[in-house]
Amino acid sequence: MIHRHDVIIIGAGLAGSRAAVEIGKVADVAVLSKVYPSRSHSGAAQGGVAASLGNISVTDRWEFHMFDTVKGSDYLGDQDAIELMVREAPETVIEMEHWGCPFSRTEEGKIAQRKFGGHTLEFGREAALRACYSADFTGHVLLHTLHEQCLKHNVNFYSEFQVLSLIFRDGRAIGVVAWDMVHGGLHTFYGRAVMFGTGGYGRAFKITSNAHANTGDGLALVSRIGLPIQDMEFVQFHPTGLYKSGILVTEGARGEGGHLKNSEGRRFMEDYAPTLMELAPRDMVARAMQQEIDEGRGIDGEDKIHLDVSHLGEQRLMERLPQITELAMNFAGVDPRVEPIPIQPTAHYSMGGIPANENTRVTMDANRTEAVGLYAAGECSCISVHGANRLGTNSLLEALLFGRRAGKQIVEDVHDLEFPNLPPDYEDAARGEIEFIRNNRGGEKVGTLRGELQDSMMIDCGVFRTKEQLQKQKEKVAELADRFRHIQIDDNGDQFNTDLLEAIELGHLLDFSGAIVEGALLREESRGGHYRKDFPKRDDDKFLRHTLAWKRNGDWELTFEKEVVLKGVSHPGFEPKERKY
Amino acid sequence: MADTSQRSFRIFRFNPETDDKPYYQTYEIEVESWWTVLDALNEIKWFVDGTLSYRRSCRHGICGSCAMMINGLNDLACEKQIKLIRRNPITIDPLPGFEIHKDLAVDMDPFYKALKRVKPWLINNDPPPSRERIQSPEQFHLIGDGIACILCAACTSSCPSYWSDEEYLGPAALLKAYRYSFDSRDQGLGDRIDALDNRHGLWRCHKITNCFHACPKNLNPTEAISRLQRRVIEEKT
Amino acid sequence: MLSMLKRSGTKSGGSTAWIWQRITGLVLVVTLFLHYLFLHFLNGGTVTWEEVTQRLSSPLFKMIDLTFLVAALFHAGQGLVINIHDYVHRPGWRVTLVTLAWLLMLTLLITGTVTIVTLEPAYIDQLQLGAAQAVGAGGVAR
Amino acid sequence: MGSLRTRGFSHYRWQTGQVAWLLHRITGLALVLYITMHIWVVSSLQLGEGPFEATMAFVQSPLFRFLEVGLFFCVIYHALNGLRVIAIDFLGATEKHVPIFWVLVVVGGVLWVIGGADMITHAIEQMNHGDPFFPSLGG
Ligand SMILES: Cc1cc2nc3c(=O)[nH]c(=O)nc-3n(C[C@H](O)[C@H](O)[C@H](O)COP(=O)(O)OP(=O)(O)OC[C@H]3O[C@@H](n4cnc5c(N)ncnc54)[C@H](O)[C@@H]3O)c2cc1C
Ligand code: HEM
Ligand code: SF4
Ligand code: F3S
Ligand code: FES
Repeated sequence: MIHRHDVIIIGAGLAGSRAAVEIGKVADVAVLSKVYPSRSHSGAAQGGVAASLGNISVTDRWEFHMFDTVKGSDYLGDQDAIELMVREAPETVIEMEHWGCPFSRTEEGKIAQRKFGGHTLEFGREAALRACYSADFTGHVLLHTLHEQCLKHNVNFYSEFQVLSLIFRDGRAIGVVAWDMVHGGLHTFYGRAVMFGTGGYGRAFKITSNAHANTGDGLALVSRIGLPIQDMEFVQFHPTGLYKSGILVTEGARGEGGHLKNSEGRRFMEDYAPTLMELAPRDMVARAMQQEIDEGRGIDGEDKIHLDVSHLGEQRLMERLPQITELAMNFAGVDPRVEPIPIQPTAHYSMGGIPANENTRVTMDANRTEAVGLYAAGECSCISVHGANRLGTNSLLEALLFGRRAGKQIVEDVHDLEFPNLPPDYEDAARGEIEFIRNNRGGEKVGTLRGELQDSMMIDCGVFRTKEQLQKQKEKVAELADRFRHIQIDDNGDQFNTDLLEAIELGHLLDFSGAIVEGALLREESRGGHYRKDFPKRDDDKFLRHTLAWKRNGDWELTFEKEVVLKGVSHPGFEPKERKY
Repeated sequence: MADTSQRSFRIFRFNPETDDKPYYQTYEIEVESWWTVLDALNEIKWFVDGTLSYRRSCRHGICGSCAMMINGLNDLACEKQIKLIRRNPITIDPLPGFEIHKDLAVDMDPFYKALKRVKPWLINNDPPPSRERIQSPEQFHLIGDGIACILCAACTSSCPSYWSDEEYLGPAALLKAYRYSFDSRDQGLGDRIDALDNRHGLWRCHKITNCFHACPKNLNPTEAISRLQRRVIEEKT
Repeated sequence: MLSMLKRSGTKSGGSTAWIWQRITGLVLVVTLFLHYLFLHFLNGGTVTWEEVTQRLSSPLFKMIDLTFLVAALFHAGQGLVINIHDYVHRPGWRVTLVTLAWLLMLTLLITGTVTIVTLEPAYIDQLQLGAAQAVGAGGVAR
Repeated sequence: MGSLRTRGFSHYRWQTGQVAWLLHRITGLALVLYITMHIWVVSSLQLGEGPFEATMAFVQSPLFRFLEVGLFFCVIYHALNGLRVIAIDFLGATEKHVPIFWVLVVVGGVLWVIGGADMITHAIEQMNHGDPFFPSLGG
């Protein structure tokens, strides 16, 4: 079946929904999502969304936020985009408030703000209260508010449609082909503009805070039609994942005063970040924890650390961190009011993604040549406001804000863009993939391959990396990709066939995992979320550059030609310095 | 430290493409001590029988995908610790009251349509101030249950009134109506009243409280409905 | 009552019925208590003609019984409508049944009111006399 | 395509609230039935002492005494649970509705036993008197 809409948005998380609200007011927009919109993973975000409102830290200014973001990114972030983001942050958040988003409040009734790792006043002098929050379900209320705005504006949702391929010809996006998850069958959507808001790729790792749906589909789709993906090796490991399940314990738990302790019961962060302690940026805390574990100071000699919030008292816990108390009880069987929570680093955020510029237009090469009619925002994009490492609460902001920018940009562009013609072979790639998976009888199981991929990525491409490990992992990924050709699924039906869809997602994971590993291998330095034990220093001469990875003839080709933008739009920019807290 | 045990799962199966009638299929698997029901379903799907269909995404109780009936009561599979369930086998059914797509996946469209009927968005025709609208912490807490709802449908699907009247808005949509109508920034009760004060609206609630017990987020839709009922009565007199 | 009848068949409303179901419920708690008290427990369990007519000759008791009657019938009718709305969704059936329910209540209301209002020993005597004359000496008396 | 849904009434576990509601509904309907008969019967008052006493003898026979015990149950349960529902409606009693239910079971039970005993005693006395258990009209 063929559907025609002015604008096709893939993904109904904060990025996709925010764009849809903007566009829905003036043009015919279709939003495709493989889960019901309100179930997108944005809803899992707990801690907050950054904006220098100055409701509590009254001296807060966007320049401080910009500095923190640039420094947090380990100077790999593009400062023009960062400046736009931090400057527009307050109005973006206020706008959500006007749409009814419920935020926790200060006594005077303003939006409450809390501390979050890496956010400071006066360029690092003291911690800033910058994260606007709603108890500990900030992402949830933002997502629902946006979804409800979409309902108000009668946005066309195609829920439970999984996009399989992007139709793209001669630098121009035409549409996408999707699978109707409920009844089966291919549906083609085409329009003047196509936007990706498909979220992150944490599911490449075994221990992850990400949803099952976060399989980085957008990245695979884009790379399959010959476009590059950027900075894939930068994966943020969050220090506080629940032991074994990886489910996130919000950084708010540390923001509210939680302590990290090793097997000796000591707050070991004083050895790593004496001023900020537990509130140091995530990558540092995660590495500190991993090091404690590697050196045998994990709890019970296992790979876990204790997060202690019991001293905060029941009332504060119930008031500020109700969800955490529930999570710890449900998933770790501990009562955080009286005992410490066992945690371990968990793959949390994907800095890499589809390269796009500050107007969210997707770019196709190191010179930032724009594709026509193709946009990306949110976690799937790499506009590079996070560079090598994202600060907590900056990604909800990114998704909202660049979703908004995408919406405005598309509204501006859409009337200059003609409806494209569907090429005759528009469905072939998707149909081929479906048929291959359905008809193949090689005996390899999705669960097995995916398990092996996630295990090995965690061990050999995780918090710490070395050349040997990465080399090994490169071969592992190749081996798994090879075995994927013998994939066999059990379910051959049309109706709600998640077996088929999981196989397709596995194909995506295998695809871009290659780019992660290869980027990590070639980037012989340590920066932000990427840490090479054999190259523990940052190397600005060689690597103050974005990684671009192209999939060509089944292999990944990487370059480090894309320059980092070191100047803001109006701000002179911050010179790279050593990142210390 | 593989702390495992053997459990059976008796799972409702139905594929409208091929089956005339639904049936139960029992799977025996090893479960680890920290697993939830969703982990067990995943184990079955990934390593035993790929044809089993169900919904899941976040796997930590926030997206609302995995609501289903576990031993006769609606719950979130991803939040239900297996070791806390004494019955064996553990019986799993789809959410009652909805049409079945396949196995444990049901058609949620009616649920979302009901939601839309209560106009779930802030209605306020005054021009917004340049900064945020002021709202006190108490006013924020008043709508706390409403904003915490994850739209999992466990409540609506457990409600006998919904079983007898598919067009009944149901507790989830009513909780949403409460969340907006009791928001200090909202002026929209008048716009919602037609949907609420209706044969399929507020008055179909007989305070059966299945919804209250089913809600995996420990929310209280019953109380929200009561408050809305009172508010609508006030509005009408 | 007539407006009730109209509303319960149509799409809108239900709030009045809901609140009155509660109010009449509370009224019924009181009146039903009195009713039971007098008819079952204070009289040794046997209801006699004399007692009843005696009691009903007092305007206070008349008022109580009338309140009881009206409240109970309104409540009962509304209770039936609740059930019809819960289970009967075909418009034709629904409207028919709702109408029938209220017709029944109306009949009962008239019958009951007539009974209560007309029950005065003196009045009854007259009536009886008339009846006896009409039917003849054998009459209705035992 | 076949359409199928899991039926709640047969599959969902019966919990206190649902039981309380169903009983409320059944007793309510039973009361409607009763009140219809009752008004019809009492209307015979207008016909004077004779017919009234005749009807009364009929409905006050031992059989009806026993049925009245059932009616009394309906009244007590429906009234008390009605109050419980009103408490949920107006007093925010949802969180405590289960204990409230048990309180009303106890209170209602006591009332029922006291009142019911009274009714049964009467019935037995009547039967000792030689009143027929199954009355015939006009007897
Ligand atoms: C546990 C957790 C806590 C977090 N906490 C915070 C926080 O406190 N502060 C903060 O700033 N950030 C936080 N983040 C990060 C932040 O939530 C995400 O980066 C952000 O929400 C991403 O939004 P998005 O719109 O880009 O993607 P998502 O919300 O992930 O949405 C992706 C959408 O794409 C759709 N989609 C994907 N693939 C396909 C396909 N093939 N076909 C059709 N549809 C598809 C999905 O259905 C979904 O609708 C957290 C993340 C996690 C995992
Ligand atoms: C004694 C005091 C009484 C109280 C406190 C009371 C209370 C209530 C309440 C609150 C309801 C509403 C339930 C809902 O909306 O779900 C109700 C329903 C009902 N009542 Fe009563 N009631 C009383 C007496 C009676 C009597 C005497 C009758 C019969 C004539 C009666 C018949 C009904 C019926 C049929 C319903 C509908 C029940 C349902 O379907 O849920 N009630 N009652
Ligand atoms: S009220 Fe509770 S049960 Fe109902 S949809 Fe919301 S979270 Fe789910
Ligand atoms: S179960 Fe249903 S009847 Fe009311 S209290 Fe809950 S909505
Ligand atoms: S999987 Fe998201 S709520 Fe269970």
